Amino acid sequence: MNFLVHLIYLSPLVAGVGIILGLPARRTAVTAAVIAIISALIVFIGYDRATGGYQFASFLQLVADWDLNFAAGVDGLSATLLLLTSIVALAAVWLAPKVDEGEHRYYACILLIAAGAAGAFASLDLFFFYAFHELALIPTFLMIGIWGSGNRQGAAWKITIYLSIGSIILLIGLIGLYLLPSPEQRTFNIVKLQQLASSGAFSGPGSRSVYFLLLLGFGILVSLFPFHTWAPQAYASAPVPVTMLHAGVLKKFGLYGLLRVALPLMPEAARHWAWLLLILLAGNILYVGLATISQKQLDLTLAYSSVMHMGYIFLGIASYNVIGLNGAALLMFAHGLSIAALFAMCGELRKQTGTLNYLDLGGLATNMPRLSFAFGLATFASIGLPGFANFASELLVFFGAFKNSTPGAGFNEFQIVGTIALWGVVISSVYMLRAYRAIFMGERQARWQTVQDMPLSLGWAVILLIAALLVVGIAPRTVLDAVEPGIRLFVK
Amino acid sequence: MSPILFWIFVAMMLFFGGMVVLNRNPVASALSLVVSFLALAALYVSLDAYFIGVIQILVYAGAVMVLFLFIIMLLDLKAESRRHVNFPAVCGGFVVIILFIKVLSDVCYGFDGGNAKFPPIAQGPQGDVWHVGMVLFQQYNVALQVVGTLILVATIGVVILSKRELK
Amino acid sequence: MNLSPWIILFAPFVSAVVIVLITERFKKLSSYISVAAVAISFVFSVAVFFGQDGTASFNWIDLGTFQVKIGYLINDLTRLMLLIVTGVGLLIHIYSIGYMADDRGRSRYFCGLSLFMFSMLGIVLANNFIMMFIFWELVGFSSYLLIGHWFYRPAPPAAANKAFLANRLGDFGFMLGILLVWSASGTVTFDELRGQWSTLGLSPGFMTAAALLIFCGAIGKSAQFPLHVWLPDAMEGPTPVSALIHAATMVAAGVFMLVRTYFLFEPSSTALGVVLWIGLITSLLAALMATQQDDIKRVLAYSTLSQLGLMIAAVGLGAPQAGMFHLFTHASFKALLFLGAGSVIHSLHNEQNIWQMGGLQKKMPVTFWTFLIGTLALIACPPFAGFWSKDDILASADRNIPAFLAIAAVTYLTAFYMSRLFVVAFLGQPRSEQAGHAHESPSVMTVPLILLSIPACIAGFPFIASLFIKVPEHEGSPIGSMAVSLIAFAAGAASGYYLYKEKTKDSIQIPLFEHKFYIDEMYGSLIKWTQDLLANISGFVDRWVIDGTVVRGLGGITWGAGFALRFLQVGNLQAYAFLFGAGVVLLLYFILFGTK
Amino acid sequence: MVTLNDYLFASGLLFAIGFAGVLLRRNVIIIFMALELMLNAANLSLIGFSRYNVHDGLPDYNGQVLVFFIITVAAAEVTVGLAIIVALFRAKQTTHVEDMNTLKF
Amino acid sequence: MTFPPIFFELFVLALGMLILLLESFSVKEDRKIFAVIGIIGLAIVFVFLQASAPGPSGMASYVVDSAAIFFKKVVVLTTIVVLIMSIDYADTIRRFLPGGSSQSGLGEFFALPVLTCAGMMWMSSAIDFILIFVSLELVTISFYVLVAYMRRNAASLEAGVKYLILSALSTGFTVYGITWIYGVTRQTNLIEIEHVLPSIPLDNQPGVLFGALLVLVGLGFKIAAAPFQFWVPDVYQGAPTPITAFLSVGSKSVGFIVLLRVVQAFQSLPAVGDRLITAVILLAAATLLYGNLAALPQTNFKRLLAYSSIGHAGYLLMAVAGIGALDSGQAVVVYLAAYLLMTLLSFLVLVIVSAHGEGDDIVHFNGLAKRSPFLAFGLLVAMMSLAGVPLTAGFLGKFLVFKVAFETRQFLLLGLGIITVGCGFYFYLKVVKAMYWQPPAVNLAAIPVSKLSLAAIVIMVLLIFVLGIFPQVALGLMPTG
Repeated sequence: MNFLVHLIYLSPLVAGVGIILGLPARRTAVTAAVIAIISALIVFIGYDRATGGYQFASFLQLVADWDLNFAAGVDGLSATLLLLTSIVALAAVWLAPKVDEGEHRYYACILLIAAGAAGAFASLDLFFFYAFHELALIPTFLMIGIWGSGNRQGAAWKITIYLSIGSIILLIGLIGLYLLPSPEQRTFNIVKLQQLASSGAFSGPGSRSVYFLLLLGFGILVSLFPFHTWAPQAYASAPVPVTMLHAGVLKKFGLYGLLRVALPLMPEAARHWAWLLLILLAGNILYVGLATISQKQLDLTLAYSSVMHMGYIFLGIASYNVIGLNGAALLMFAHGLSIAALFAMCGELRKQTGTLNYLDLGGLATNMPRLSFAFGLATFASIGLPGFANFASELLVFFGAFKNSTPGAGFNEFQIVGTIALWGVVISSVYMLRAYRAIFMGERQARWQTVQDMPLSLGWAVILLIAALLVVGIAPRTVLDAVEPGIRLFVK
Repeated sequence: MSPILFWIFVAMMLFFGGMVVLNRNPVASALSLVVSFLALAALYVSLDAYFIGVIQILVYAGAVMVLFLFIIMLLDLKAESRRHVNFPAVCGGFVVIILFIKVLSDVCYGFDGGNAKFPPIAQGPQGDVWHVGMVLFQQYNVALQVVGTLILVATIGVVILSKRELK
Repeated sequence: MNLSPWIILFAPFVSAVVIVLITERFKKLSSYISVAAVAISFVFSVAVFFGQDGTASFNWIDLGTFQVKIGYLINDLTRLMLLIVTGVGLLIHIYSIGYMADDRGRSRYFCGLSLFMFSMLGIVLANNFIMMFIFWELVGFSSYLLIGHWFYRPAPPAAANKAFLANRLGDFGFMLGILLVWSASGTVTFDELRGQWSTLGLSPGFMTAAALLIFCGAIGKSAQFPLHVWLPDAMEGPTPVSALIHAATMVAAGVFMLVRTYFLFEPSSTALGVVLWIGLITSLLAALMATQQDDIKRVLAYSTLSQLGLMIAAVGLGAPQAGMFHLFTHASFKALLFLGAGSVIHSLHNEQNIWQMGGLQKKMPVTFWTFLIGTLALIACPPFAGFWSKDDILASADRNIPAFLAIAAVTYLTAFYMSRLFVVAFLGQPRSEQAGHAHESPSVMTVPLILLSIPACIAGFPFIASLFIKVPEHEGSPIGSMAVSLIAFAAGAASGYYLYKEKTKDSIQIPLFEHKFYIDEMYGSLIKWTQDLLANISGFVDRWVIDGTVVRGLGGITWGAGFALRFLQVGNLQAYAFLFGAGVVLLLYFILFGTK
Repeated sequence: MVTLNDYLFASGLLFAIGFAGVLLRRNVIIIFMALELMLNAANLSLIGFSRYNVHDGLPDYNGQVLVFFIITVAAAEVTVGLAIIVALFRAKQTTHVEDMNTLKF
Repeated sequence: MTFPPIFFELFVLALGMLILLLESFSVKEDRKIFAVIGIIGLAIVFVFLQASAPGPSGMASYVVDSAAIFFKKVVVLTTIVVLIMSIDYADTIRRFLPGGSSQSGLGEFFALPVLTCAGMMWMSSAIDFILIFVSLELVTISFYVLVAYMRRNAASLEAGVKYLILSALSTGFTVYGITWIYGVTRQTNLIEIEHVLPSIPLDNQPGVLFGALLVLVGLGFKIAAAPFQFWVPDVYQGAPTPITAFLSVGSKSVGFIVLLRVVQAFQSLPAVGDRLITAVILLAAATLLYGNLAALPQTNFKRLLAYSSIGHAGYLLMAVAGIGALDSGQAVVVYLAAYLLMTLLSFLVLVIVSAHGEGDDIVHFNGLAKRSPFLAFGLLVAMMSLAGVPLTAGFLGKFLVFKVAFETRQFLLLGLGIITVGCGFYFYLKVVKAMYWQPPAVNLAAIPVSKLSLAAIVIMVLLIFVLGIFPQVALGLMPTG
């Protein structure tokens, strides 16, 4: 069964290469995505929640004296994220528009991005964990530059340089992490690393600075305030599939890294830096939230909102208890789906109307009932309406933040930030509702008479995403029961 | 060798070395270079390095200088017309050089035993040509082969670079 | 275990899902499905009403130390609410079939209704705070849907947003309160909390804070001052919606929640005081505003506000039962009034201005009479339902003179503006040609009116009411309070009648009331000067400072450095030689003499 | 009494003079001569050292061998170098360094 | 079967002479044959090198350790690729040579690299300053000739002169440095020096340090370390492109092996060794910054590669500075292997494109992805690897270098590394941008690629990925230590 895990990232990878070498683009891509999602589903369902731990694991030793392996395997968290990846990837490939020139390159790039994300989530080895993620960098650069919209070149440059710097910082941090234990203990194997952690190999004096590097590196990749400015422009002008994959999946890599590497290995350092993280994430929620309100265009609004919502996940991580961390994990999943759906439909709107400016649009629901219905669902999902996974996870995040307090006492920093985050829910409903109303409701301008409803291909993709959201939202245990044991392992 | 001679030769060497740099007429420079090298050869001899001294005279004064002069004639370079002197450059150059000399002197005079007398050497049966030859052909055989290659390459290079019409 | 609560809860949900997924295209079918669902819920509610107490739940989220439960809690309160919600709901569903007969979005509408019933019943059944909060939010969502039903008009979407945001504001406090309660007690289940809360030995300040934050939820949902502004605008929705959600059930949820969690307020007199005065202020303001409105539905809306204020005040007075009693009666007659108004508007082709009506007595008798009953019930005319419940509230305030006077004033004003409404809208001559051609509505609409007027008449009599609710028997002098309320009622009704008899236009002009004390305007500028300003500032900072200056600046500096460095590469051989030598010397100096 | 330091310092000065020539003269051929001066300066101190590092009554001949090689290499270098200069002169009619700055930045 | 190791050089030497002889006796054969002969011969040498194992050489000045063998392989490979390029470049050469026949001067152009290769091989085994000096000069002098080879091309000659003068200058410093080391230690053999050093009197430490620094300067010139790198951009731009590639890979790598040996030798005396390390760190910092920053505004691809080769010298120096760490040598080796692949690959593509295009500016690569996707992809891979994208060889190199730097606590260099890597992404992707974003220039004609070059490109692309994905292959190149 272990090959299934490899299938999840190898099928897009191989398909991507194959497409470059000249296989029929779309058919291959869809096939690969379907294979990936099926195997991801099997892995997710087949993951034995009772025993927990890493399953479907397989190791291929590469360098003995570094203990560097090509290792893949899943625990609940990565199984969830792999599922997310393959869902979004399928959706992205499915709704990819007709490309007149360089179709092969287009699909290959999508697949490579997906493969990069999946590989990073599936990998149990620090080296490849890092390597796979950065694999997606160049395809993103190419796609934004070639098929982007608006100021695409500027956006492509900014995201690429910014992320490359972020990841080099991260790389140095990881190297530091690798060098922390005594020479004979050093290993890239994440499983062994976590066993080492219990023996206190990472509690040395260096651990705090290493954790800081990791926090910085991962933070940049997740657009942690104030390192977030690469995100809005890039997401606004990237082609839809890229935005879906990047905002929905790839961005989660940083958070995944924190949950998988930084927190379990260096709990003491994590608690030590919690205050910093709290301040920054408050910036994400409050400051970026307000900035979102001031946006005048749908794509920018969505992009900013995706930056803002990272704040909640960081809050769950910062609170560092079972509730908060589970909330963070679940929210990664939920946000990935909802933002992907939103961007997908945003792209359709752009195609239909050529503008995303609130002043130009309005009353489109008359022409596009299906789109507006789906968009409404996604909107309310993203502002945390019960029934969608986002609500359950945000709920957990809040409770997690309030867990770190002495009963009946005054507010400590966690509760203050938690309150801010709670206010963020109001903020996000302000801008999302305004956006929805400005675009779909109210009087329809004459020039939108001819706008068509969304095509079926997009429809299916969106249904896939939203259905997943609803299922997990109504029955969160499907995910949480898988994630929880892994988290309980390192949270005392 | 008596210090007087030593200082004379040193003075010659340095003076004509300086002339090489200062003369605006290339021919004059070349000739002062020869003289400077002759003095240098004398210093070698003063250090009991007769073989090297001879080589010095043969190779430099003999071959290299002729080559230089020949080329100068060939291109018939006139005396360098007095162009505007780029003062910042010159000053900078001098600063660099002065500093370099400073470092050098510090190092030299810090050198342990540098002020002691040269240890005496016994006049063995063989001249130093013999000794040099032994070292050269035994220890540094490889180097010798390399130099051979080097000269081959140099020859080809010169042919390629200066032959008027390549076949 | 007892299945019926689950059936009550999920029947409407199923119908909503079915409508969305399958019958969206078949409008009639959808409506029937939805009605059927409510009917089922109603039947089972009756069954539950005669059943016994109970509670059960399952884990929605289970993280070992922390569980979120979905479950039901059945006691007298639940029973009563179930009956009100499903009963009124059923009638209004039926009514809607007629009212929305020729609306394109019928399926959407009924789907919304079912969703609302689901959420509302969820609130009623909830046995813990989190579950209540979940459905609390869902109720807000469905009301958003229904208010915005006519999305292609300019006004409804605005109203919908306003409603949702106001609720979100309330819920912010509500959730915060829940979190505080939980972080203090470690549980969110009502039963456990009722047992522990006062025994936890928490500081009074903390308990007050927690209670008031919880109360914020009620402020938002029950449209209390200062978040009352959304309710009048919500009248942009279809009239049955106004009747169901914004008169009978959803807005009452706040009161219900207060009663449900009364044990949180009991220990803190401060909290109760705040609750009381919020209620009274709302009630007074609303009543005053109502006197100057010309839109029939808005008048009703403001009266709803003030009645809700009374209920809240009742809780604040420490008489939750009285509050519930009024909620119970109010649900029936206010729904009746709205539906009556609805049938008027329906037959006058969406004419809502009362000054365009008049002379409807002959043309729509059923509507006329039922509306009269509703009015009498509302203005506390004995022996109609409203009289009894309002009197209970008044009576429970007999220790608190200011409150007592306030309530009396509200009673007077209510009588005044309702009689104004009734006189202007129904009596006299038709003042427009729609009013001229008005005709009675179809039976599917009139039957609910008749059915609703029955409880409006009789529900108040103690011997009937006590079947449903523990009617508080209050010591002190019921006679006194009764007298006051009678006087207030008589005075109000009389003045209203004589002032507006045979008038064609309003003879009194009080802009302050007409413009709702300019509260909307104030909020407008408040938002403009706080939120929007901050938003624009941070937007600007993000665009031009963080991104424009810092990020680009760093990039630019780097690039500039590179550009400058290139000029070392001047191409002149001697320059290179010089730099070379300089490099050598620097290196030598630094290493030989610089480092030790 | 003449000591090693005197030789070393003399050679150092010669080296400096050569370096000065490289920095100050514009004519490539002269610069090239100056470079020769630098090499010879090195030779001088080499010989000095080899004379100084006496073991069993003989100077250390490695130094002299190195000098031998340096001289040889220098000669070869000169030939090639002059050839290049000639070629350059043929192409651009100049041996001045200012005149060759087409490649820059 | 195995030869005495010295035979490899002799074989290569013989090969070079063979080509010369053929050249002088052949009448009208196509001279490109000679290049092919050279390639085949070198390939044979490579095979034997692969088979050969470290062992005693029987000579004091000449060593055969794994490093030596590795670097010999590197230079042989480089020479092979250079010859391949030269074939594509031959037409350009002819244009700038005064020749009666259309073949004139080609034979030598193919022969000289082979002879140079022999010199580099000697250099990579040399552990005696005399041998080092001589072989270094062999390499240098042949490069004088090669750089200035295109007599009719002023740029080539100018590059030649610049290289000539500056290189001679650096030689002067090197020799003077060797003098001082010899004077203090009485030795020219590195191993001896390592033994003697700890026992030298305190007063002489400045002397030996002085010498070591001057040698460092000379080597720094060869490996293009700032502030001795000024010749690099000009010479790279002026020289014939294959020679540029040869310079930037061949002479740099042998420079590094010598540097490693020297620095290693001086570690035996901490007082000197540590300061030497400090010097290396300074050079590394300057080089990193200069190479990567100055590359940002470049518009000429050849010059860009020049700056990038400076930048990479910086990363390599980082590794050298970490010589205290166990596997710094390994880091250098792996980095050089990666550097060899990606640099040669980019130069190969450059030669092909500029041979069929207008020139070697970045704009001339516009729309290459549409003109000939294969070349574009090759260059894309090269650029990714140069920028250090994971799963390519370049990343592995950077990873090792940073690891070594972190182990030896060089946080200054690591900090600079963050900046420079960012810059690297910028200017390498500028080329990618030109190829993939920009519309092609007027002529959309696909560029023909000779079988040989095609094979070379494919092999190198594959190798880049293999090294990147299976580090053990790269690490196997040279065992730790």
